[in-house]
Amino acid sequence: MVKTAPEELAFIIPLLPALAFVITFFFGRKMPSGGAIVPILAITVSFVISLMITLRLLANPNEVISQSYPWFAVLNIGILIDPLAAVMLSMVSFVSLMIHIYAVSYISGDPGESRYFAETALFTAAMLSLALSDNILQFFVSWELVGLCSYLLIGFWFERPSAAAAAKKAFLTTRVGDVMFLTGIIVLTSDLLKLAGRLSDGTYLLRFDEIFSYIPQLSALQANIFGFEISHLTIITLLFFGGAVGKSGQFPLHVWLPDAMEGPTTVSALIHAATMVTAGVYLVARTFPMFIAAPDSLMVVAYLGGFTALFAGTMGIVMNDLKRVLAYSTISQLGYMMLGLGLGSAIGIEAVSISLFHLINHAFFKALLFLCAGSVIHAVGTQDMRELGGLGKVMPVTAATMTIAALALAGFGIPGTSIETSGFFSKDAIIEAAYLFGEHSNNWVPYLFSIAAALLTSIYIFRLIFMTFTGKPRSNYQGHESPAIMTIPLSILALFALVFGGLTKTGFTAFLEETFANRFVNLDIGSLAVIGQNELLEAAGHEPVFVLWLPMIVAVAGFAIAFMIYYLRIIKLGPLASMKNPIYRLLYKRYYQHEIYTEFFSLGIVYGVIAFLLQILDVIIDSVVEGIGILTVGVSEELRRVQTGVIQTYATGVIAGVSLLIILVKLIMEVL
Amino acid sequence: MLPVASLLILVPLIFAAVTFFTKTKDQAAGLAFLGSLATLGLTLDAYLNFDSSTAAMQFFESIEWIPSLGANYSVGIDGISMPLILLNAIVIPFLILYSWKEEREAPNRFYGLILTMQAAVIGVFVALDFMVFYIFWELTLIPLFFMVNIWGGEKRVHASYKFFIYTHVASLIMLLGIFGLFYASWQQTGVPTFDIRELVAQFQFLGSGLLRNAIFLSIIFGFLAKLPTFPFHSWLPDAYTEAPTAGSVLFILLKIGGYGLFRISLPMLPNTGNPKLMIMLLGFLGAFSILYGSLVALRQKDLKRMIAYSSLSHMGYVLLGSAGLVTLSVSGAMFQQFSHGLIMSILFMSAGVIQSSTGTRIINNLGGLAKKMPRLTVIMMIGFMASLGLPGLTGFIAEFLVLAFSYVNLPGFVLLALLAIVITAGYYLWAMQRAMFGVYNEKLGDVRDINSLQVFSMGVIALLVLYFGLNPNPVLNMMITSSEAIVSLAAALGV
Amino acid sequence: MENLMLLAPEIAVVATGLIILLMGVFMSPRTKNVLGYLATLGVLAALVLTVQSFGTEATMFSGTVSIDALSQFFKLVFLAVTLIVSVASIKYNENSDHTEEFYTLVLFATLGMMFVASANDFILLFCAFELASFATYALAGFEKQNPKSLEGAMKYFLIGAVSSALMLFGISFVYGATGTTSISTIAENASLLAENPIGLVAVVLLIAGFGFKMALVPFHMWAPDAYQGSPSVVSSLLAAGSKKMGFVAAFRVFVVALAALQPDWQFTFAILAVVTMTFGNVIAVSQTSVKRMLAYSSLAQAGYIAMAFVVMTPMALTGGIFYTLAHAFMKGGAFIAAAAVVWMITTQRTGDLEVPDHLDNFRGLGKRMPLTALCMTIFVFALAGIPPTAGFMAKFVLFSSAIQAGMTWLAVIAILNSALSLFYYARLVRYMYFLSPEGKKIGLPFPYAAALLLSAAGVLAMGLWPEPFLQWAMEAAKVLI
Amino acid sequence: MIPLIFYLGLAALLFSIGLYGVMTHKNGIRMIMCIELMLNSANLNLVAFSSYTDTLNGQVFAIFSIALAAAEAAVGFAILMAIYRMHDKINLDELKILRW
Repeated sequence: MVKTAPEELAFIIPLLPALAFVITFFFGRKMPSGGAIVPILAITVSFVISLMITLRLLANPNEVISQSYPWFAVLNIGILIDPLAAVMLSMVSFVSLMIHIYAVSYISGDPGESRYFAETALFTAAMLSLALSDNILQFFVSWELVGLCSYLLIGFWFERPSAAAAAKKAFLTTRVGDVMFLTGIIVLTSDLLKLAGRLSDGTYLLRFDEIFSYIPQLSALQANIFGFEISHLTIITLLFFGGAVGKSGQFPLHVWLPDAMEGPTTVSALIHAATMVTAGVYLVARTFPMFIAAPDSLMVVAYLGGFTALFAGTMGIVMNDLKRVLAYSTISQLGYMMLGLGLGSAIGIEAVSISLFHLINHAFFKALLFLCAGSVIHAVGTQDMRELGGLGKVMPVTAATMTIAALALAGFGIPGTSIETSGFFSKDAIIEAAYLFGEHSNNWVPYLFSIAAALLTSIYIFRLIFMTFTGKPRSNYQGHESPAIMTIPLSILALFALVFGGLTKTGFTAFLEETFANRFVNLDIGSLAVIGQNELLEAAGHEPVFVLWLPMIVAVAGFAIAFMIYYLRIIKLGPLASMKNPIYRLLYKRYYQHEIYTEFFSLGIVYGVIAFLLQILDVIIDSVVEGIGILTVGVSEELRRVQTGVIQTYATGVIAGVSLLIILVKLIMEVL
Repeated sequence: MLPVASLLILVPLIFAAVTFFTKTKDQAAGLAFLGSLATLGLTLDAYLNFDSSTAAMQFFESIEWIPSLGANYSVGIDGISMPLILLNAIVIPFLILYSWKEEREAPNRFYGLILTMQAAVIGVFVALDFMVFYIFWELTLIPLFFMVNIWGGEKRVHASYKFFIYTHVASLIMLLGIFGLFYASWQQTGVPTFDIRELVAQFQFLGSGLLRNAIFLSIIFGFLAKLPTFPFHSWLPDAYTEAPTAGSVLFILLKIGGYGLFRISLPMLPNTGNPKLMIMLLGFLGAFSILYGSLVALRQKDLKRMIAYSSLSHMGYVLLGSAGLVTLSVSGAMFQQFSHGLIMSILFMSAGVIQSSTGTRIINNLGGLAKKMPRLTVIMMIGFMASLGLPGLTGFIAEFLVLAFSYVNLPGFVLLALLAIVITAGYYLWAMQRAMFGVYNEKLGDVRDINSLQVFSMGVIALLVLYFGLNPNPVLNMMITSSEAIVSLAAALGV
Repeated sequence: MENLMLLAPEIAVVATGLIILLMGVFMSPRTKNVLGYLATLGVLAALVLTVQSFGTEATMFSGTVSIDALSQFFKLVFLAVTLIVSVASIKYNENSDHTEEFYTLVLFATLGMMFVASANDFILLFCAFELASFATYALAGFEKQNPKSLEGAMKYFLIGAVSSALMLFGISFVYGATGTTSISTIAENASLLAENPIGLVAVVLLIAGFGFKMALVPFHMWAPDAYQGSPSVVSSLLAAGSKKMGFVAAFRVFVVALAALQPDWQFTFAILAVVTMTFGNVIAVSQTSVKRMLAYSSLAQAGYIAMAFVVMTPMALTGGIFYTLAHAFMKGGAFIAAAAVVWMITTQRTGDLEVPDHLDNFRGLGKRMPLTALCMTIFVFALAGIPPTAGFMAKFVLFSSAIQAGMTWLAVIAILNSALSLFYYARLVRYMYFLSPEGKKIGLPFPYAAALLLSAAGVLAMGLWPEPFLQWAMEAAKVLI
Repeated sequence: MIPLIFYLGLAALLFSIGLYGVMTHKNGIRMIMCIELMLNSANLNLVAFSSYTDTLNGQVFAIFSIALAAAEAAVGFAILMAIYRMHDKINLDELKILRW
């Protein structure tokens, strides 16, 4: 195995988990722990191969793996492992591995154990396939498959009506985004078909290199929408971004993610924190050359990302459910990643690296947060923070690791030293980039968003920590520390959350910047930016010192507020945090999105009005058809009375017929 | 060399005739199963000997029949018909297995009708002469009529008549179009012929644009009503819903409307008086059917009725892809026919199981069935997911090809159709949530999971959905070859 | 000296009729069954002779009788019907004291029809027409103890007599204007009639006369009653045979003799055809007596055949002529099937005895009389025009000719009518196969079985291998144009 | 010589009387008589035309037709007799078992 070149093993990365799915699905019930060992082994191998490939790429960034096989028509399936994909692959397989190990204990005893492992294995396969796809269609296919797995896993406890509803909601909401993504692919396909004319054999229409090579022409195509001349490239990228919005829980399609917490906590950790939800970010990063070449697209990304970061934070501070707080936190952090990508309009390719850097770090600490939450829930059996408290003493490992994760999330660290958590590096990099962007374009909105969100982040995560682990138990429960099979993954992840950022900071950026300049694609991001009318910064500017310190100050401030309210309890919120306060109510009701989306739009407009009207139309069409039938039978019943049975009538009929015919024919002949 | 095309009609027909005379259920089902296996074997033989790199007719046979009218018995198979024959040949044996253990009156007739239906449908697919084509076309009505009429649900009588007469009217109007084509060509060439390909080729030389429009529209009306598409679909919900499961599946396998579209209408389309208008018309009907079907399905309370409307929605893709007139969109439309046949078979089989084991089809009266029927749930889930276009399953390939490549010519309609995708997901998931998930509805009593024959038959079809979803090439390639021939015709005329 | 061999079929029929009449006088009711077989043999011989004489053309007896493709084709139609009827009647007349009368009447009616087909002179035409009519009047009222039979016969007779008066009146005008009764001579002088305003009146009167036999609305009103009331085998003869006599007479008189007045009768037939087919089909929908339903369906079929006069292309005439043969088999067979059911009901004394041909009595026929049910299914599907049957081929040729002639409206009406008819035909099939039977299974007597199989064979042969029949019909149509 | 139109007029009148009778009378015998009237009016036509066109066909036809009318009446009366035996009356408007 050692002697084989890694690229020949690349196909194994998604294939093994897929095989594991088949085996676990059919035979898992007969194996111990639902056959958990099969996916764990498979993912271990995947992880090892991913890591080998990543290391080789690190050594020689030009050694990207690119293999394509025809799929159907002009489309292909293939493997592309460039720095971007390599990082993603390693992270996904690693986190997935950790969570699988953790889940052996977490899920044990559940009757659906083997189903759980089968589905997570399938998810991992799909996610890995998404990461290494070399064309947009395969990307979309995997994208949908991870969506399916998310649906199945959220609805894992399908007997709970709330879980079934949440699964449906998740699928449908992301489906809205998916349709936009699909529309983008469709527009792209038809544009490429027009531009390429007749296809020669061996070209794969939707492979990334093929797409990227048409960027200038695509950008030149203009469409007129409501009187605005908009470049096709902008349309396509915005539609792609629409998909990302759905999958990555960005405003306004974020509503499914908090509800998705109905699934097992391990699922939340794997899918709804570390991997699947980042697929949207990965999509934008993957097609970054298109985004940067498309006028206005990155601005939209930046604004929406920044807004989401803030918006989700506001809801995070009022939630009482342990996992929901984390869910909003995830949305918020994904907003940061999007913001980071959006800042590419100023900082170019560096945006991909800072965003991906945050993605990776986030994966570690957010997975950790969820697993810790899972550990708590596993031990206590409730996830309402108002019923928890004082768990720090009972579950020291969990408490410690969760605190580390919280510090990483809040971005604690001292600038310029090495006493820094992973989150600090990546989040601060984004905030700093936002500052640069503001300076560059005199547009400070993204920066303000990001700073405000940082404060909220710190408040809600420490609120969570204090409410859960400090003080006295607020209800009766029997807590205990989780078994080693759960705490070991926690510890490993905690280690990564602490030091990964610091260890890889420099190398990471340089590594990822190679993504679009290698033997697969060789693009000049600078000139693409010109096509997109984006002015890039000449060189990385120097931020004032306070800019470097501000995120840290904000984080500490957040910590202090939470400390005072929830630990020391010297500030009483009282009426401020009651339903009487309209702002609190607005936040607690999550901005009434359920009412607007589900009840007003889906049930009201779509189901109640449009579908209803069409159903009436259907009844009308049907009635016409039925009416003809009823009419015929009715006419028949009446008309048969003509046949009276009286012979004189018959004779009269004959004679009247003769007379009438003579008159009628005469008339017709005259007229003609 | 075997006369495969003729045998494909004859074998099921002969087995059907014998099946009618069997006495017991096992005899009938067994014999019918043998017959369908023989057909499957023949089909596979044909498939393996099939050259998918040419659009030419293969396994061609022709015997003079009514020379004074120029009608011949001529049959053959090409890339348009092969996949559909394959679909029929594959699903029917499993359909028989699926329904083997069900109790019903007159099983000999039941299975005999299934095989008759198979023969008739294959007959339509292989016919190369309008006379033969029409004969088989009409023949398909009879087994379905009785299927619904005898073994159907409560309103079976009404539904069967409605279906029978409605589609018969449509067929007759199509027949008028065929007459027009026949005489116009006779007048043109002086030689009467009913040869489909010959007449279609002659079409462009005929009379005025108005005449060609009239011929085209009346012929395509027959196809559209059979497909069916909005607004000619009124027969569909009743017939699909009231039919017994096997009947619903036979309806699903009745892909003759779409087949006619590819075989006859599309090659004629560029030569009509107003090709642009026709394309717009077809595109609109297709796209609107997709949206309409899905929105109306959303409001259905009855599981089978919902699936029926969803079928309407899906057949819209066939029309939209055809109207797209790009090689791959037309191939997508063809593939949609194939895929739809497989997927809907699963769905109707699932709905049938639910009805027979719980006694109701009303979605809100069900609940939590996944607990009691895990095997069914898995298969039904595959069906639902395939139907809502999940990648990796056949539905996606078809929908993607249709949407992506129709967009080249008909962007507006494609966008209209795209709206339906979310709604499709909506009603399927809603049904899944209400019927299968949640707390088990104790009122339903003790329900049993599907028996092993049903698991096997539905499972194999589900696997095929997966297989062709991952590797559509075995059927898609021949479709592409054929649609290239169709489209190049249109391209040559600058449409 | 005329070559009497040309009239061999007619001679065979008349000789058989006379022999049967004579023999019957000396036979006991038990042995009279033989007469049925004898009649069948005679008809069969005539049939063979007719088929053999295909292709000969001659005129005889001072140009009053013409032997041509048209006459021979129709003789084939009549003889085929008579064959079926006489086979079936063997059972009907079992142990009857009047067997010889029945068969003689049937054979003489056939003779009348055959001469109508050959008539080339109005005198012969009228006489032959009346011969066939009188014989069938008597046949319709053959069941003297059955009030329905008598009522049907009375209605048939009275309307028939009025119609023949109308026809005679019309003929007198034609004769007056042209000065001759010979059809071929009238054709030469028809322009005289065309200029005369009386021409239209003559045409309509003649149409009324023939329309009575064809049962075109509004001259049809006797038909449902007579078909329902008469013994089923007689209904079969009336619907399948004597109806065609009206058509062949009309072909001869209008298409050949009165070609100059084509616009007049074309319009008349257009109105009649449309009204007849629609009326027949619509009313048939609500019938519960199968024979009455078949009667109304017979109206509709007459309406279809009348399209030939409207379209008037060679194809249309071919279609019309082909249709008459197809209809002979379909309708003849269907009435025989009804006869079998009536026989079953009266034998088993179960079900609705008041109306023995009630739809309810057909319940579960597939189980009680499988062969009858199967054949009935073939017949009604053929009547509905479902392939691959004679009815389909006939409609195919006829309707398509309307399209050919550019009369799309007519074709559309006909097609919609045809679709409507499917409703009541399918209902009958549903009763036969898919409702549970109300009585025991019963063995089908051989004569009925043979007659049914004969007709079914005819229906299927014409559907599956229509070429020879089409050729004959085309030849016949050539005579007209 | 009496003009042809007089014969024709008379014939038409007779014919109309016959028609009227058929439409209005209920008695079977009267109806048959009316039909005879109609047939004879046609015969009158034929004979008149025969005389005016100098051909014999018309007269021959008339003779045939008279014979046929007799036969017709025979058949008709036979059926009527049977009806009379069964119902004891010959009012034909009461024969309406068969209708609709």
